[in-house]
Amino acid sequence: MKREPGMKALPPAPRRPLSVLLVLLALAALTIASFATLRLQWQGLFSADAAATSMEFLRGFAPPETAPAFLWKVAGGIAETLAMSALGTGIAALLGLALALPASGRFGGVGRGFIRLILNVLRSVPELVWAAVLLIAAGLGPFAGTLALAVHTTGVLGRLFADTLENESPQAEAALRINGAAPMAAFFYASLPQTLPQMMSYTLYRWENNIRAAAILGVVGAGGLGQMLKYHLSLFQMHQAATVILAMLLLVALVDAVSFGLRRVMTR
Amino acid sequence: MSFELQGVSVRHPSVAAGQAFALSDLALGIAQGEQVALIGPSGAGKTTLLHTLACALRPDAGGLQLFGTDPWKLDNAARHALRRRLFLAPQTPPLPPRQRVVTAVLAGRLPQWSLAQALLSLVKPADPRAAFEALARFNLEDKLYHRVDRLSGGERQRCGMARLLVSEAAAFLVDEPLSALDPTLARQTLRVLQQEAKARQATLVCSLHQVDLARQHFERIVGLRAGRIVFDAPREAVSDAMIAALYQNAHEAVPALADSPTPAVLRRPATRCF
Amino acid sequence: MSFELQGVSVRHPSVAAGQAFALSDLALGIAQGEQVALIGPSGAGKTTLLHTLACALRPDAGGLQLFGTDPWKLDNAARHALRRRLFLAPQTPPLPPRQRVVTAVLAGRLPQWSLAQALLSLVKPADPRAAFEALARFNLEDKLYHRVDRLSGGERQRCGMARLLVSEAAAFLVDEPLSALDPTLARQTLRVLQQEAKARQATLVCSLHQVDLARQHFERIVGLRAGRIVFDAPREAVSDAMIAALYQNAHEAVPALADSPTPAVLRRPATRCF
Amino acid sequence: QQVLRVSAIPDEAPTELQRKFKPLGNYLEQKLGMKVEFMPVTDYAASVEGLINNKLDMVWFGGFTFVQAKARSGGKVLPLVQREEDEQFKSVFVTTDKAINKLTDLKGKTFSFGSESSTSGHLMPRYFLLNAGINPDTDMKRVAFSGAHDATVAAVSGGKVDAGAVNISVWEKLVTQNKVDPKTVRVFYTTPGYYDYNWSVRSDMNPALRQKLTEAFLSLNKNDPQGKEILDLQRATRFVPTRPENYDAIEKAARQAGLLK
Amino acid sequence: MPSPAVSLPHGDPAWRGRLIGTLLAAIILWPLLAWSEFKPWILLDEQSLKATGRFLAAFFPPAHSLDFLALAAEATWQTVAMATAGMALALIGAIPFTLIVTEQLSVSRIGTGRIGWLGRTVRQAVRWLLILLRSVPELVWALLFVRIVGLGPTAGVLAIALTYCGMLGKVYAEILESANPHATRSLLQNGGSRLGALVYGMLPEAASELVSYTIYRWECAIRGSVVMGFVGAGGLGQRMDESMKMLAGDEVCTMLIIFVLLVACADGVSKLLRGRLA
Ligand SMILES: Nc1ncnc2c1ncn2[C@@H]1O[C@H](COP(=O)(O)OP(=O)(O)OP(=O)(O)O)[C@@H](O)[C@H]1O
Ligand SMILES: Nc1ncnc2c1ncn2[C@@H]1O[C@H](COP(=O)(O)OP(=O)(O)OP(=O)(O)O)[C@@H](O)[C@H]1O
Ligand SMILES: [Mg+2]
Ligand SMILES: [Mg+2]
Repeated sequence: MKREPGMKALPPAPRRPLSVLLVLLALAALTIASFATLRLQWQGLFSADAAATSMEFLRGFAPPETAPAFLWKVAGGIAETLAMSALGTGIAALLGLALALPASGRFGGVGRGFIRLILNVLRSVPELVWAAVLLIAAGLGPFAGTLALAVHTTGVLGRLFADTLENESPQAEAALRINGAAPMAAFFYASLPQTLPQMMSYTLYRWENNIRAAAILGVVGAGGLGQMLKYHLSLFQMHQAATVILAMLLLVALVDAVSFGLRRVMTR
Repeated sequence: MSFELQGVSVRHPSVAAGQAFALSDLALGIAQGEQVALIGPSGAGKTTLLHTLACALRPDAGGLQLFGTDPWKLDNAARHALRRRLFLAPQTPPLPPRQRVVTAVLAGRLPQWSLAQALLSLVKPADPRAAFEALARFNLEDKLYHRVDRLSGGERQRCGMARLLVSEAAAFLVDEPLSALDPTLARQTLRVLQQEAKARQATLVCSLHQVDLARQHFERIVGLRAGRIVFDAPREAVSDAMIAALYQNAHEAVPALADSPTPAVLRRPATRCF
Repeated sequence: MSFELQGVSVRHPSVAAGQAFALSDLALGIAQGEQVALIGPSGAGKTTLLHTLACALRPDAGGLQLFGTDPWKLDNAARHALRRRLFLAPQTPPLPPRQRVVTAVLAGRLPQWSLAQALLSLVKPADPRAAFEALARFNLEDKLYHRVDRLSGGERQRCGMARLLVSEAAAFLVDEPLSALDPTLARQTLRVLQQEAKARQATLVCSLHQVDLARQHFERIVGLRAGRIVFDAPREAVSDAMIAALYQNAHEAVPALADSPTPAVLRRPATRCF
Repeated sequence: QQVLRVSAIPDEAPTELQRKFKPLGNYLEQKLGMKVEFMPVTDYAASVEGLINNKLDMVWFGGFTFVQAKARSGGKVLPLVQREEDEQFKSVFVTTDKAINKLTDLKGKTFSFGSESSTSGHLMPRYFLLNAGINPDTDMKRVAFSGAHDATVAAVSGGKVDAGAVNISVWEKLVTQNKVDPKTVRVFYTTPGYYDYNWSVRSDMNPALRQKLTEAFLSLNKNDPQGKEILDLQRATRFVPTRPENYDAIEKAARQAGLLK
Repeated sequence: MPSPAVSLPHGDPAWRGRLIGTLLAAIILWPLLAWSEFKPWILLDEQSLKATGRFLAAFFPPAHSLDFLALAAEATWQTVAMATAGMALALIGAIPFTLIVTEQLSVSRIGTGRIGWLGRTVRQAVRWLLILLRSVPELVWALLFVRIVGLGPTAGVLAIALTYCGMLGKVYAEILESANPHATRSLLQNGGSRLGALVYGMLPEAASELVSYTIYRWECAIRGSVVMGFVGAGGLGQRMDESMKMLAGDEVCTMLIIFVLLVACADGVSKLLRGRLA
């Protein structure tokens, strides 16, 4: 039976909400205002000697220092960096997950607001300030560095995890809860497996960041690659700095590969 | 009585007040241990009704009694405790991809488990034998340790049914359990559901599109159309004409409706999307 | 010939080499404009076969010809261009939640659109009338501007079919299009699909669990079981016994199989999950 | 050239530096007849790179940073003037630990320097430690770089570092401002004097301008109100001319300590 | 009712892997704890608590002299402007890189699960470029840009743009990969173009996550102090570092409050956009 749909009036399209448009316009205005007020000077970038200057700068790094004694020091730095960053990030991931549950509104709006405020404060306080506070609380050494990383990263991961949980489609968890499962159990059986790859990726990405974290670790005398880099760059010892940068690059690539591999295993 | 509805009207949370109800003014009573088939055209409100029975949707009006109490008069904790006695198997089983069949099935036990048990079972399945036996009743035992996103459509649906079997509910609300199954398997699955309900003295409410199966296997049939109960009768009383009427008008006679614009078309949904 | 398979064997990418094929040694030819029903028990490989025909799975062995060329001998771009002439409607409608119906339907036009058109259509639907008319053929025109996650199961399925209607493919591969539809609507939907295929001279391959519908509406029926073609015959030649045999053994006779342990159970899947 | 771009190593807060610089900048604008702009940085290395890459014209360097700039530019940096005090600058070693009374007591202790590029907070203390037979990298339990003299004092007085090395002028400032209790935190070693801070320019600067700059600094005088304000802010009695050779000792120390290669 | 005819396959095939994984993790954890001298109890030491308390007491009351507030307000705008400009430039680079790297959008992957050699090579190259961009420390970028464009905000904005381009590109790609691929895959299988599949299949799923992350990065750019301070570009982060080094607790406190307010603002925008856009 053939119907004549053309006879039927096409319903008018619903109006779009203005708020999104307004926010987008505001963001565009902010961007334009930013560029306008900063008085950026691009001519330096496109001038003829920019390329020559950068080449000269880069050439300063070659060749990287390869004296065995120095390589040993770098190896020590790698170990220390890995230990601090892995432990700091691991602690932060656990705490962040614990805080993300209330922060994603699972225990009501008040809890959400309060925990989000705490998370905001945790990550608004820069690592350097945490380092100073923890230097006083825990003394010099990698422990203070680890904690400084952990505290700041908790704020970051807590927020990212909470957003991920809020963005996730809730059907699977709702199905379990309708059948009477406790909220936490339903979370572990439905939402967590759905969001785990994303959370894993954020955690590993923060780990990368923490590997590079430099300033804080120097302040608490924790050493590691970041501190070595700052030291050698400050003293214009470019060859040594080059070795440290290469080591960092390797570590970051390693974490990137781990992230890639885990994601493969988990999402394929 | 397992379920008792009086003048229940339901609107989905996203639908603005003042718009049409998905279910209007429903009256229905289902005794404990009864087996009821729910039939009706697509969009009639079958899923909505099952969700209402499962306390997953709050009626906007009318009285709902569940095992003799009004769940929406209880506090949250008590209502949630009540939900343990129900099992709702949704139309498309929302299983997290990458979960394994054994975990997905054992999730039916969650209401009975403590959090520690639940977590432990994620690491090492608590009772793989129960999951295995439940799956075996649907010929799916060989997929026990497979990932759910690597199952075929019918296998996934049976996985959802197996979850029902391991649960300890006293009322099963099953939404189109046979949609992705072949005829033989559909019959087998329905038989298992009915046997299980009978064995535990559980109530079974099952929405179906297979009218013949509904009429063969269920004593009582409820016909739903446009949010209202059209008939609610023992199977002997359901005639072919009633069935034809239930499904007929909504679609076949549309050209007739088309002349008078349906209000639904004029209604603007309050959706926000791109 | 639209499709021509010779000795095709297929394994899903996640399945380790050496394990059983999901389709083994299939031979099948489907002429342009032909309409074929694909039936078989759950897990038989219907979805897998449709994916293979749509170049969405690469055969591990055998020759596949699509409109006279072997797609897997072409380079990526050419093969992708070939895919535009096919439309695969998956078993569960692939609709992102929160998308609006009109957008989801018009996505069927994507292969024909330039990027600019596609982006523009997100802001202001390019051809809402086309979507409206496609939906109207499934009685869904009043949901044009609704969000897809607020549709009922059957409505969502019809939304997926409407996408097929707006596409410009020359071959429709439809995976269980009727699973969530009531009998009347199922018949109507099938009719629309067949009319549309006929009108465009398009090939239609449709997997179904409704054997009666398949036998009523399709000239040619292919029976699939355990990854093999059991029969491929005009409908007159398909007897009830053949149908019974197709569905029978796999499930009903399980107790008989039980004595000899099936290899599938002993096989450990190489899955990695939590 | 219309603008004289000036900066300073951030051994104090750049805001503080900016405050200190304001009257001096006005004074120089008067004397030179050109605009003077102060560009604060938070990293020592940036001021060095800025000067030798022609992005800055005059910088307030420490002794060590001057030596670095000279080495990195191939000798194209000239010191103009310095405070009288900078001819005999000193560092102090402070501690709260009663058991620490001389440099050799620092073996196996934790210790904090200031910034890596600081003369008085790192280079000279390290040099004198090495002379006393203590290699901070191997003989001490742990070495930190607090980044600033004030922070070093805070770490020591908080009891979280056994000892630290600071610039004598910052130490005296903190004591007079009562920011630190000299009874709990005490100085146990004061280094011999060395040449420190100076105002440096590139050697290719217009000689007339250079001449004018030098004269402007030298003519600052505690007797007139403007001069007094400037000199007080700079914590100087007066400015005196200086020469590159004054810093040869620092350069030698830096090479010995392995900080300059 | 047929009782389960076949016997339960003995043992969970994943169990051994999990056990080994746990053991390995425990074995790795030990040296980590040792190297980082993990002794949390010293935090509870009475003297430490007292010292921390004294230190934190200096944070109150927050600095609120007019001079300082004016300075802070100027620094705040500078910060916001630099962060916004840096992010805008970073996005210009990050978006195309994301599209290249995301495997779910690969056409050659359909049907085989493997990506063609050309795709693989290009992807790998871009991945390395992204690694390079984000693992070269900010200090090195800063040193380079001081040479090229001199001190001031230009160098800071450029350094943000380059580093953040690397981070955004990577994380965006991972977000897209984590989204439910069903809709995207279906569009691609029916002959849709990569970008079509992206906007019609992926973005509706992933837009909210992308917005969350972008806003978070913007926050980071606001806090980022290393480069800003280095090139003398000013801004809140730099002021905060200075005040911290000088132990001016009250100033630190005021700036922390500004940070928290800015971050809360960003959170609000993020929530609004996520609710509406997706
Ligand atoms: N989440 C929702 N928000 C708003 N409206 C909804 C929602 N879900 C369903 N509806 C609408 O409510 C009505 C009843 O839907 P319901 O899902 O109960 O139908 P159904 O009988 O289960 O149909 P089907 O057989 O197609 O599954 C339909 O018109 C549908 O569009
Ligand atoms: N992604 C996958 N990875 C591995 N195995 C799969 C995958 N999808 C399906 N299979 C397996 O391949 C076989 C055939 O599956 P297919 O989906 O083709 O069945 P079907 O005939 O469509 O069944 P149904 O009617 O239940 O949809 C089944 O045994 C199934 O478990
Ligand atoms: Mg339904
Ligand atoms: Mg299928």
